[in-house]
Amino acid sequence: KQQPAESAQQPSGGTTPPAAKKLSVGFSQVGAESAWRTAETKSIRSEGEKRGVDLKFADAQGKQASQIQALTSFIAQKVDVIVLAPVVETGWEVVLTQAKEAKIPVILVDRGIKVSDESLYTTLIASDFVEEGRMAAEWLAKKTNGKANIYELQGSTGAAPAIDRKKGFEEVLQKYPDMKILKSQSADFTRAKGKEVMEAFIKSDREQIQAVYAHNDDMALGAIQALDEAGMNPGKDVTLISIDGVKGAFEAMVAGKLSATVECNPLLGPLVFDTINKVRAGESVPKFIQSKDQLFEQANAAQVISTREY
Amino acid sequence: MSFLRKHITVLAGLLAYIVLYAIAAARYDGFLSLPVFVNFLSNNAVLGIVAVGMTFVILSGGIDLSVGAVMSFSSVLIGFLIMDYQWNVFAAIGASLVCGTALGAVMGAIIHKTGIKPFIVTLAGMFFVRGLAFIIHLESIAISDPKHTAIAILRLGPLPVTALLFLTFVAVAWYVAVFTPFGRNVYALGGGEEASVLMGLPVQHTRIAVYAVSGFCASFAGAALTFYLSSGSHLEGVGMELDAIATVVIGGTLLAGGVGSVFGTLIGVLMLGLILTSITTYEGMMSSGLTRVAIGALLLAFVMLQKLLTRRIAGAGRAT
Amino acid sequence: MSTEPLLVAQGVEKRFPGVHALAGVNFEVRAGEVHTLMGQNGAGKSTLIKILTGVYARDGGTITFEGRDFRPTSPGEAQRQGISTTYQELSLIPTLTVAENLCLGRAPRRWYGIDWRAMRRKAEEVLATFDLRIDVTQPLGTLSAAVQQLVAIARAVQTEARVIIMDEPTSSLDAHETELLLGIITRLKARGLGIVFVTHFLDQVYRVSDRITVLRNGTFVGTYEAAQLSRLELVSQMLGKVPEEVEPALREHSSTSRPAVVSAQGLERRGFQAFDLTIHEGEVVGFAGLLGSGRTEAARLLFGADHARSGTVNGSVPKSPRHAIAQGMAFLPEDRKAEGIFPDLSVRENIAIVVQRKLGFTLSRAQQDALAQEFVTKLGIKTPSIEQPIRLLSGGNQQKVILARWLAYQPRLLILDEPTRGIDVGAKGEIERLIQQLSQKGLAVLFISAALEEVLRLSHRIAVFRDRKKIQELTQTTLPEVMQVIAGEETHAP
Amino acid sequence: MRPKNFWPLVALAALLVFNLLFTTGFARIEFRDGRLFGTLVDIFQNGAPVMLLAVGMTLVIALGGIDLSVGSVMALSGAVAALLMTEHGLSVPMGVLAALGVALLVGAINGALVSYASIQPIIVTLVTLVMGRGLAQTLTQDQKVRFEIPAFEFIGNGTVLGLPFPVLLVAAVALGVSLLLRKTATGLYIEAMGGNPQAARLCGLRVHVIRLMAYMACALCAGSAGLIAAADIKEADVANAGLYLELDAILAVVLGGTSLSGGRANLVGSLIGATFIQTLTIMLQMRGVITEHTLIIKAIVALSVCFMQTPSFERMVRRFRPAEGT
Ligand SMILES: Nc1ncnc2c1ncn2[C@@H]1O[C@H](COP(=O)(O)OP(=O)(O)OP(=O)(O)O)[C@@H](O)[C@H]1O
Ligand SMILES: Nc1ncnc2c1ncn2[C@@H]1O[C@H](COP(=O)(O)OP(=O)(O)OP(=O)(O)O)[C@@H](O)[C@H]1O
Ligand SMILES: [Mg+2]
Ligand SMILES: [Mg+2]
Repeated sequence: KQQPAESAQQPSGGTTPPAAKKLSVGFSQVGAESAWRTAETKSIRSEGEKRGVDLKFADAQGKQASQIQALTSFIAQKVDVIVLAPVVETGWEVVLTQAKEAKIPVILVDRGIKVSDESLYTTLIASDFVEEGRMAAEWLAKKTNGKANIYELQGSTGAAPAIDRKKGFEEVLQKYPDMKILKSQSADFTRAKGKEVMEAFIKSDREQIQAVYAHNDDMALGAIQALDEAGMNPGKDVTLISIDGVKGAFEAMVAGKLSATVECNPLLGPLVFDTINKVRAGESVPKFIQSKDQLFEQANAAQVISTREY
Repeated sequence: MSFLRKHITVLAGLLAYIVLYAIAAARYDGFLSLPVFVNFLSNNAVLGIVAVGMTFVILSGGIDLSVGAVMSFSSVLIGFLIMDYQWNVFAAIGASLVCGTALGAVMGAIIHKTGIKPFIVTLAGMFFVRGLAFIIHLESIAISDPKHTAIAILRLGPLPVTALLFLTFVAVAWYVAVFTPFGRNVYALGGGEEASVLMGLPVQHTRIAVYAVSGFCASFAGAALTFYLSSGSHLEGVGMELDAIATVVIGGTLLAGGVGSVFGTLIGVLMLGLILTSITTYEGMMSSGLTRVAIGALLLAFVMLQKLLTRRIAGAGRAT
Repeated sequence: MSTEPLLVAQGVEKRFPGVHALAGVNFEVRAGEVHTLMGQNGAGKSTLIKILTGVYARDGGTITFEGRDFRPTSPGEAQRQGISTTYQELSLIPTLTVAENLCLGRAPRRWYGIDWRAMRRKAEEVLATFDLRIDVTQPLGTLSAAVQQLVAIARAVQTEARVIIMDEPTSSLDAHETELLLGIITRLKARGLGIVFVTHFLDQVYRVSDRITVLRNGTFVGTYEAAQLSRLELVSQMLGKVPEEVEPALREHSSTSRPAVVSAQGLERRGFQAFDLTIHEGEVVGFAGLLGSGRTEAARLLFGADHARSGTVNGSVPKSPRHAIAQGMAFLPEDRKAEGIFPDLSVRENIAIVVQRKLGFTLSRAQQDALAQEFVTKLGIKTPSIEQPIRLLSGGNQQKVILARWLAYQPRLLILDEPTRGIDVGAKGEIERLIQQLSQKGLAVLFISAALEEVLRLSHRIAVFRDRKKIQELTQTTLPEVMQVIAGEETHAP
Repeated sequence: MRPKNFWPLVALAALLVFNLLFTTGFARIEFRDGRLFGTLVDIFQNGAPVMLLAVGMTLVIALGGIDLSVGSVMALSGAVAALLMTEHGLSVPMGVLAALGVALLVGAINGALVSYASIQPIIVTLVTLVMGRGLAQTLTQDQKVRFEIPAFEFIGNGTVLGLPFPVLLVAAVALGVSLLLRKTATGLYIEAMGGNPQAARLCGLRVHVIRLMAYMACALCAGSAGLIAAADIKEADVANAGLYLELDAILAVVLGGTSLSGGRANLVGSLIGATFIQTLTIMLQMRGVITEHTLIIKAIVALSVCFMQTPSFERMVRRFRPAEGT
């Protein structure tokens, strides 16, 4: 018989629980739709194992309702801490109120939520998607001297990273009148779609394509393949920048095909568990812990590539 | 015919559900408690309300793939009207119900008038409505409105408002299916369209009404979703049509139409909820892949068990 | 007797792609008369009825009902106006209960909605008038074709209609039920209703008809007073020629010395008593019995269509139709729509399929065409082309196509369950002659028909069934004798 | 009577003509690096997976069934092939065979459950849809499997005489299946089963076996499609490969005029349907139409093409152009 929580005792505020009891953490993950996502899952899981935590992992298969179910059952199982990677920003009030009533601290990872009462969660550990978009745009402006015809490959329609990365990027473009997004299409964050959409762009506007901005690396990698097949030198004739910084992107930069990538670090495991320990020890933590995002170019790609795990 | 024989699939489903619930209760602590069961009801209420509408469609021999999209659309519309236009909650819900019902009725009319298969019409409907929802508002909308919140936290005894809505829908739908001429016409239509025409039943009205009902249920589910999530969401409806169809069919309703019941759907919804929750949350440390494999396997096990029980009960019934 | 006409159709026209189904047909029904529509298969009877009741829209002509112009857009509307119909192809809902099928659209209501108990009582009452005492809460689809037909008739009769139309209501009924129905028709007529009746049985025509209208190939031949039209005249009007005499004699008892084609031992299933049966080369064995006596069931057990609990056929357990076919058996089922036709496939494909299966993958298109053409000619199947989907053929012609399917296979034993259902007199004669010819050439035939005379005329030997049990085999018998055996101790009034 | 496939062809032709005239770059075809290059080629190359799926789906639908699991089978076969070739060092032909074998196995499970356990096809294939992708994720441990194996990539990207290999593969499969349907009795059996399974049994058809084979054939098509999809992007993306493609495949089959209630198979129609969908998609991408509008345009166009094949439309046409010659 599985024992989700040996004692019915509730963890209260700052008191450390008896040493005999394993720390139990419920982690509600969005799903496994991208390399980035699975890297994040792996990081949290392996860090949990390393620290001997009883980690309950719930894959929501991309559905908020499943996440809420997961949270309610975590609450029913009386876990010590809940870690939530929210699939969307809205709609968390009710269930987080329940968690608060049960005195279970909630730590958000990789994306913020919109709630009227900030005390519903303890802290947010994440990257800033809008900032990523800004960084990409600034770099591109510098690289092309503020003049470029840009083709954008968007993430899934309506998804928060897609919306924010577009927003940040466009914000910066305002400053550069000669940088224009000529076409922008959703490629669902996937390599196959990225390739397909890029092919369509090439067929219609071959001569005008100067730069490509992809909301994630997978789509950029697909686009590179399409450009290669069309005999248009990616990385030289066409400047490509994308976001995430997965291993494949570094390989492409080393090969001179991808121009730059903005890292959005998924390896949040250590940071998450450090924060959990702080919270349980009663230390105060900031409301927003930004994980370090960094821009990598072809020049420094080769040094970093060996350290890439995902 | 005995009660047993007549309701055999539903009873077998219920029995199979109890067996699986018992296994889960033996395996996980605290599973066998009222709050956990209530959680099943409220967590699956949105799907359940959609599935109730879908039951009528499938009983009539049709199918409705647009429900998930209509559900999201209606939740987004409600959020949009409340937040961007400061509409009253009830007015916003009313508007979304009108839209959902009208969308359903239009699809029903297209199906009836042109003879295009429901699968295609409602698939097109799904694309259309999803596009429409994005046009209204690209992002999901958080709803913070005192009246809305007041409703969202309503409870009747242990039952939260979404669970309450779900049970009400089941009860009303059961009544409509069994005691009203409309309900019986739906069964007749599914049992034989040509025969229904020749028997002089109002086939056109019935068909249009069936899709309108489904649209109504889907948009009501959208309203329930806003209470459940306090937001209008694009994401929740994706793939919901398949879940809804699955719950209806594992509830014993024949996809060919004419045979089935609303209670079967209730069991189907609870069953799917049980499988998903126990696998994804109680079973704990598993990979996403294994989660899916386990969900599929359990679903199959349930269907097989139900088949087996049906045969057993039928055999026993005939012998006596 | 003759009063004002209720329903009058004049110069009705209907075209289907490739078929001029009705060309200027006149027809009228008066209150208090039984008006029979006669014609060969595909003459246009059902089409006329469907136009009268709003299933099809007419291409031309006028129809008046009670003096007013009548243009129903749906059967429902025709019903509300007072025309109640049973169609040729069963038009009930198999998944609903018997009671609901009777009451659908007019179920007894109370303040809370449909009153199920009252509905059941009403259904039981109505069926009692047909001597039918069945559990009305079971799904209709589980009952035999005959019972379903009775339910359909009961449904049509119980309404407040002024005209009742019945398209071949007796085609799957037995003598007893037919008697009851004819009695009911007489009573309805006395109440002043106008009744339109379609049948291919001449006896029934003369039992109840006041007038007869004959159609031939979609054209109107004439309307006659039944009393003034002899049988021979009627048939020659229908065929357009004087018919050849059908061999009337009872057949000689053939010698059983010829080898057995099929011998069944102790075939049995739940509720059906074990029976033995042997059929020899060149022999025609008839099954006789009342509705529900188990003739169909016995034949299906023999063919492996239903699963036998125990017993053997030709020394082995009957496994599936496949095996039976491999042993040279062929089976023409009684429910044409549910078990016979492939609705969307062409006439050619419907005929070729069994032969095709026998030959594996090898039948060429040209061979299929030849095969289909041969049987279309041989059986006089009326179709615009062999590529016509079978569902667009008239009922009788569909039946012929399925018969052709099995004849083409050249079986050693041909099981025919109600093969003459819905087939016109001319074709019936043809088929009987064909059966005789084939059996002379050595084909064994198992023949089931509700028409006892037919069974007697064709069979060398008759097996009688009662209450799902084979009671007796008769050779060299007479009609009264068979009827007595069928009925058991208490002799039935014929 | 109009010739078979008249309206789907008209719709496709109309779409193509529109694009050739109004979409820049659509008409251009070049010969470069030993291969044909242009949008018209892309339509077939990118559409190849859906076309393959549509071929298999036509068989299953004609039989009166449906197969929702094809997308997951794609992911599974791609993952199996990629894993075996990269981590287990299998040769390309062996890897391909193994992947197709796994696909066949899924098809056999589908067929057996539908046929022998008589569970409704939509439930059975929904279960395999969920489990198939789950299995693929488990095998790859939720990771994408990247590879650089030129011989395997050839399946997705290679050319023979300037034509993309996937296109040739689709042509070969379609030709094979259509010969099977037309020149042998298979087509007749499948359509008969779809039209009236009861009657089919009484005619001595091996109903169970035929059903089993149809689902296996469908899964085999899906497996091949999965290989193409993986080879094309040099990675097996278990989470996204074939996602929601079952709907595209069904849509293609129906646009091509095969009725979902079974009883008739129209292979050419399905291929036209798949081509139509892909043309529409590429057109919207090339014209830079935003996603929200894409969805609505797709809905309206799909409905219109289906409408063109209904009797009501036929009647409308006749009314506008009153019978000539009669
Ligand atoms: N929907 C249809 N489409 C095309 N042809 C049709 C259609 N319905 C009937 N027909 C044709 O019209 C003709 C008349 O058919 P109808 O069913 O009226 O004959 P019937 O006199 O009732 O014959 P039976 O005695 O066999 O029932 C037949 O040749 C038939 O093939
Ligand atoms: N599968 C079955 N299970 C239980 N009872 C059955 C089954 N099939 C038939 N019966 C019953 O067995 C009886 C014999 O039916 P059958 O159809 O063989 O009669 P029949 O003599 O051919 O009469 P008819 O064809 O005129 O109705 C009927 O009462 C029928 O309801
Ligand atoms: Mg007729
Ligand atoms: Mg019978």
